[in-house]
Amino acid sequence: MNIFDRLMSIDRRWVFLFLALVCVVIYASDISVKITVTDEVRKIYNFTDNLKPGDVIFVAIDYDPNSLAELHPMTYSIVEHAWRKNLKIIFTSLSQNGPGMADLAIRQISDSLAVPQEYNGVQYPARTIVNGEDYVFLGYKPYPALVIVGMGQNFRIPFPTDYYGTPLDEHPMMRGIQNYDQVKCVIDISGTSGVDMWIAYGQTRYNFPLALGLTGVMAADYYPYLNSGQVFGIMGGMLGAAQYELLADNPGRAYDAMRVQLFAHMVIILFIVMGNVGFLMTRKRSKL
Amino acid sequence: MKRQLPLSLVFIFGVFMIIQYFVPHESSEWIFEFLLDWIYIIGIFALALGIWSLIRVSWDKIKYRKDNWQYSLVTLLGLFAMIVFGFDYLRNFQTAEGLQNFMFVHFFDYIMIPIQATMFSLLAFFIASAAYRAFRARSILASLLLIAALIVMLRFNPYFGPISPYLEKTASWLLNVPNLAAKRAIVIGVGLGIVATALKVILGIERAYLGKD
Amino acid sequence: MMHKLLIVMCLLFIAGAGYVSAEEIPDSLKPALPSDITIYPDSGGNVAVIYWFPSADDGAGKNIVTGYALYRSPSPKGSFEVIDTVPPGPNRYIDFLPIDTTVVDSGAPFSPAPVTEVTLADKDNDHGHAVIVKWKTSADDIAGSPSNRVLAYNVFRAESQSGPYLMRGQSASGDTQYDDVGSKEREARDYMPDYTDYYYIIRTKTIEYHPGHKDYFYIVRSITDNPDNYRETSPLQFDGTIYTDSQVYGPVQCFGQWFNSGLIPVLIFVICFTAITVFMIFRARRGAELFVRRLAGIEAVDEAIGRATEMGKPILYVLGLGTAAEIATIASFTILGRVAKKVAEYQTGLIVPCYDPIVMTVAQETVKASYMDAGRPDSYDENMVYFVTQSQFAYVAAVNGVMLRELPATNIYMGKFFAESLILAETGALAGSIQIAGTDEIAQIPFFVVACDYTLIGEELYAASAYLGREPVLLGSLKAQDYAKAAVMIIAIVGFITINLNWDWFVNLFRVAN
Amino acid sequence: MESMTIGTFLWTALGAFLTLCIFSFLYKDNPLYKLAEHLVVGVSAGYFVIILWHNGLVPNLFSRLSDGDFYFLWLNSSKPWYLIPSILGMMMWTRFIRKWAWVSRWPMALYIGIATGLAIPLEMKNRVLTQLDAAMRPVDWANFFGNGYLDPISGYSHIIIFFGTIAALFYFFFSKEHSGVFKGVARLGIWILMIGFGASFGYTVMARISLFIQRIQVLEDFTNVAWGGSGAFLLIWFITFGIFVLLSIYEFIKYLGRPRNA
Repeated sequence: MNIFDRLMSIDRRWVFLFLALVCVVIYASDISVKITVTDEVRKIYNFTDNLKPGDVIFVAIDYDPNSLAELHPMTYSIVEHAWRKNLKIIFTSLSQNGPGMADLAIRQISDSLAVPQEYNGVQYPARTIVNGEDYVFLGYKPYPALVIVGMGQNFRIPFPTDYYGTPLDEHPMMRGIQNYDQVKCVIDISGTSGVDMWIAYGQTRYNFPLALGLTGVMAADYYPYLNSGQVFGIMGGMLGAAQYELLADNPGRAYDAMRVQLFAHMVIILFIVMGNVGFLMTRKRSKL
Repeated sequence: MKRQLPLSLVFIFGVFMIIQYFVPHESSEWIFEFLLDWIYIIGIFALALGIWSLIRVSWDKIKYRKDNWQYSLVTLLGLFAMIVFGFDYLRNFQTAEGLQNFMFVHFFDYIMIPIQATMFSLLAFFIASAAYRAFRARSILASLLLIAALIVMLRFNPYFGPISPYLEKTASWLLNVPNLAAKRAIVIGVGLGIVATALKVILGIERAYLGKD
Repeated sequence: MMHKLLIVMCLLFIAGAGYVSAEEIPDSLKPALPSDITIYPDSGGNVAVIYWFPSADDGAGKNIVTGYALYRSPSPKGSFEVIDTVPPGPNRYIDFLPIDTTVVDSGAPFSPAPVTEVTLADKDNDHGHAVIVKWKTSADDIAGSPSNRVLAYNVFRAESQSGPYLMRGQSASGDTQYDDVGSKEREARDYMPDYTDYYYIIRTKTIEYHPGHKDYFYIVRSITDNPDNYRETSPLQFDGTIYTDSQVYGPVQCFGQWFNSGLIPVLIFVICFTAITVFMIFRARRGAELFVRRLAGIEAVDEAIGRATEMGKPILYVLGLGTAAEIATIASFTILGRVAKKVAEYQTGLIVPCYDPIVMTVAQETVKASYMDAGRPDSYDENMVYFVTQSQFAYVAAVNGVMLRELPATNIYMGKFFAESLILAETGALAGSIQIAGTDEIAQIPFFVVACDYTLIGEELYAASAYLGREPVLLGSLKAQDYAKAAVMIIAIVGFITINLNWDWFVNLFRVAN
Repeated sequence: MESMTIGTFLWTALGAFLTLCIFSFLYKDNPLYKLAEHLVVGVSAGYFVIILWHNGLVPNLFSRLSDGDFYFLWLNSSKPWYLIPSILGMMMWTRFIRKWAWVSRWPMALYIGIATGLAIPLEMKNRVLTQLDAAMRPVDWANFFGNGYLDPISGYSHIIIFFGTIAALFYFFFSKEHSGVFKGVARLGIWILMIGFGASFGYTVMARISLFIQRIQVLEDFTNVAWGGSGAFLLIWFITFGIFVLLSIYEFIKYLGRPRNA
């Protein structure tokens, strides 16, 4: 039973034990791990990073609680990054049971801004986020296609008042903001086919820069829009969120989960390679 | 009577359902919904047979002290406990109060969900052992399977994935071209297989399900 | 001894936990809100029309709603003053807006060109209750440019020329069609009876206001006889923007069609397929020699079953998670019949844990028939085929237990399988049994191919029963299935060639509407 | 961690205990796994009886017949035709009596007849015609070479998809021996199938691992609550995990003491 035969026929229970140990140990420890970043995520980060303080971006939190696990890390990392750069954000939530969740997420992110933080070597002071100056939450209206087209002419048409009922003109931030032309980019984070509405009724008609945050399963279908230029960046699933968190030097839940995934994945690939090395060597030996 | 009538029943209802598919009119839709209700209600009544079989098999194990009989006791206790809680301690059968019964809800949340979620999570281990055991370059076919799986796995690996754009492009090509061709061929093949088998049943050629007397 | 200790401890655990804490849920008495409230301007914007459907507690349920109170205010946060209270039941209230007539009309205000060439038609190939409205967009609609002043089109429908026009829906600027679909249920809200006249008006909406007009906000409150027991809606916006109505179009009637012409290709395929099958079965009955090539996959399955029965250890047959209505499960019954016949001949054990009660009943019939064919009706034991449970992973847990305790010689998985396919296959491999699998669930085939010794891919599952049976009639239907596949391949090739020479008449023959 | 009542904590401990029972199956079949397995089989079977009664039978059958009364066997109810499925359902129960068991074939024949009749046109349209229509699409000659390396939406990929489908279909063809040129086509067909299966297997690996991570998180929350809680919490936590520690020590000793033939 030389080394290769042993390699080839490890008892599967060792495989289970090793995989379980790796996952638990990595989960418990907080070793930082290098996740290489793809350029479709880097483009989104660079775009928001190069904006000047006071610029306005549009974040559409168009998903509902059941795809929250994969998409919340994206929302949290983008919005925190934007607010740290003193950008102003207009939020909407065009999915039926999304507004409550979106409202809660906005408040949680603004609380996390109250603590001074240091990202990528730059010290950011604590900030209190004020509704009306730093963000406006427009809330939900049915007929997403109509809402997107309406906002193309004027945000006040589909949303005369924001989610909390105050008319838009009472918000200092909204002075001079008519429609997408005054907004630097739109970032649509969605788990449903609502994305197609943003592409068909929004980007193709008013061609503002559009970036997408999608669940892992959907991401593959929207890569063609990346090559055709309709979309300038895509974050796909937990991997995309972890890459953005890494770029923003703000490791959160996605990055945590990615660490364990990475090592567990390595273990599986390692076992495949070992099995094959053992197999090829024994086959070569038996052929001699 | 015992075989002729069931066969003719299958034929009549089978042909009717085929014709009904092409008639969008409201009345055919109403009959279609009504027949689906039949299937649903027959299915519920049949559950009694299933529960009876579960009880009988467990009871046989307990009575004849077959090995692991004590666990059949746990099965029966679990079954009757849920039924008692589900009818709100057998107090009312009409309204669905039982579904909010404290013990019923807690049994569901703290017994069924953890066990089912953990059984599902065993897949993480079994994928690893299956990959280790079966991904051997035994033959050309096996090595094709191995290479394709490795490329796609590396693509979604957080570290190796984005190393070179070629890996990402190859993986998405594999997923969108050969995978699509294979899927399309199998779907067409399965479609024809389903129609052929269904036709055999309706024409009475396939009688295995009726058994013999 | 260990078992008893565990069971007692576990039961104490549950009883203790249950006894300790329990709490009640309070019940809310407030009346339900009216539903589907729609507000839109009329007669040039001087009037607001509000209509709604009665609240769930109006005339039914708790039946405590005694009416609806309407409040209006120029701004959502402003003070709302009562306009009127309205008796219960469906309502269409006209509210005369306080138009500020002091503002002088500074020149003719901009009013958009109305929509033209409106065509109305019953939706074809449906069960009725639907009308397709098409129109040519208004001259002022420059879809896609931010300076476009036309925002949307509202579709209004009435049952008489002058009758009350209710808003049916809206579509964005640039769109030219709206499908007005109603419900076929008589007691439903938007019940749209067939064979009745309908008249339509298409309204072009803009974003500017007549001088003196502006938006208002309404609150509708369900009130009861006790003044502080009510529930009110959040402020609903009424947009008083300028609009122009098209002329009245109609009448149009909708009705259901008796034949869905869009499905003709399906009908042709089904008829041809049946014809081929019947023809091949007659040829087979008359003894024609039907050639079917050796199918390595299926024959390997047959040998494996044979070898397993000789080893004396029981065979585990899993019919999958499909119900008896799934064709994959029906095909699996036939294979079960063949396996049971062999098992009866060799007197080895057979274990068939079932997921669905009807599948269990049919499987019992099939196994009993096979035992009779093998001439051993007495050795058929009712408990061989038994019901486990109808929840996916509890079933898998039980089957895994059987695999490791009975250590069957062969595990056969035939039928519909989902995520649990790999758990079963890997546990079987753990138990060291030969594994044979066959499913038409495309997502699970890779797992079976990787983890099992023999796998029937997709349609091989359906061919297996006919191929192993070798009866002429079954072979006939197998040949028919094969010829149909040949026909599909030829059509695909011809279609591919013609479409690339852009003659799309051939491909359109096979295009199915909905 | 918000403070948790002892009762809820007991229930969480039960959930964690059963989770570990199922994980113990990975080592080998043991009494704890048998306990969890039989418990969940019984509980889930009972659960389905209740669900099908409250959400299935009551709304679909009893409420429809409720306006008739028992003495007229509900014939005077507003929808008497709902008696037919219930009679058919009861005919299924004849299986309890061996002599009358053949009566149950009628409802079964009805059940299978309706299902198969429904399947023929539906599957012909959904599977065969839809895929046939998707296969017959014009090649995008303009973008034939796509953007350089392996572009899935390029012209040549579309051709590969089409001929791959035909080859894979031919692999399943029964009436023609795989000889001569057909051998090549069939071989190409099985290659395409194998690459497709490999790709879709690789695609699901990542998703499965996160399932296991969720279970670790549940156990971690359980531990945090235990350590944060009072003595009783800690005791229950030790019992839950203690059983498995003892079991694994016991197994490890048995493993060391095993005969040296392995």
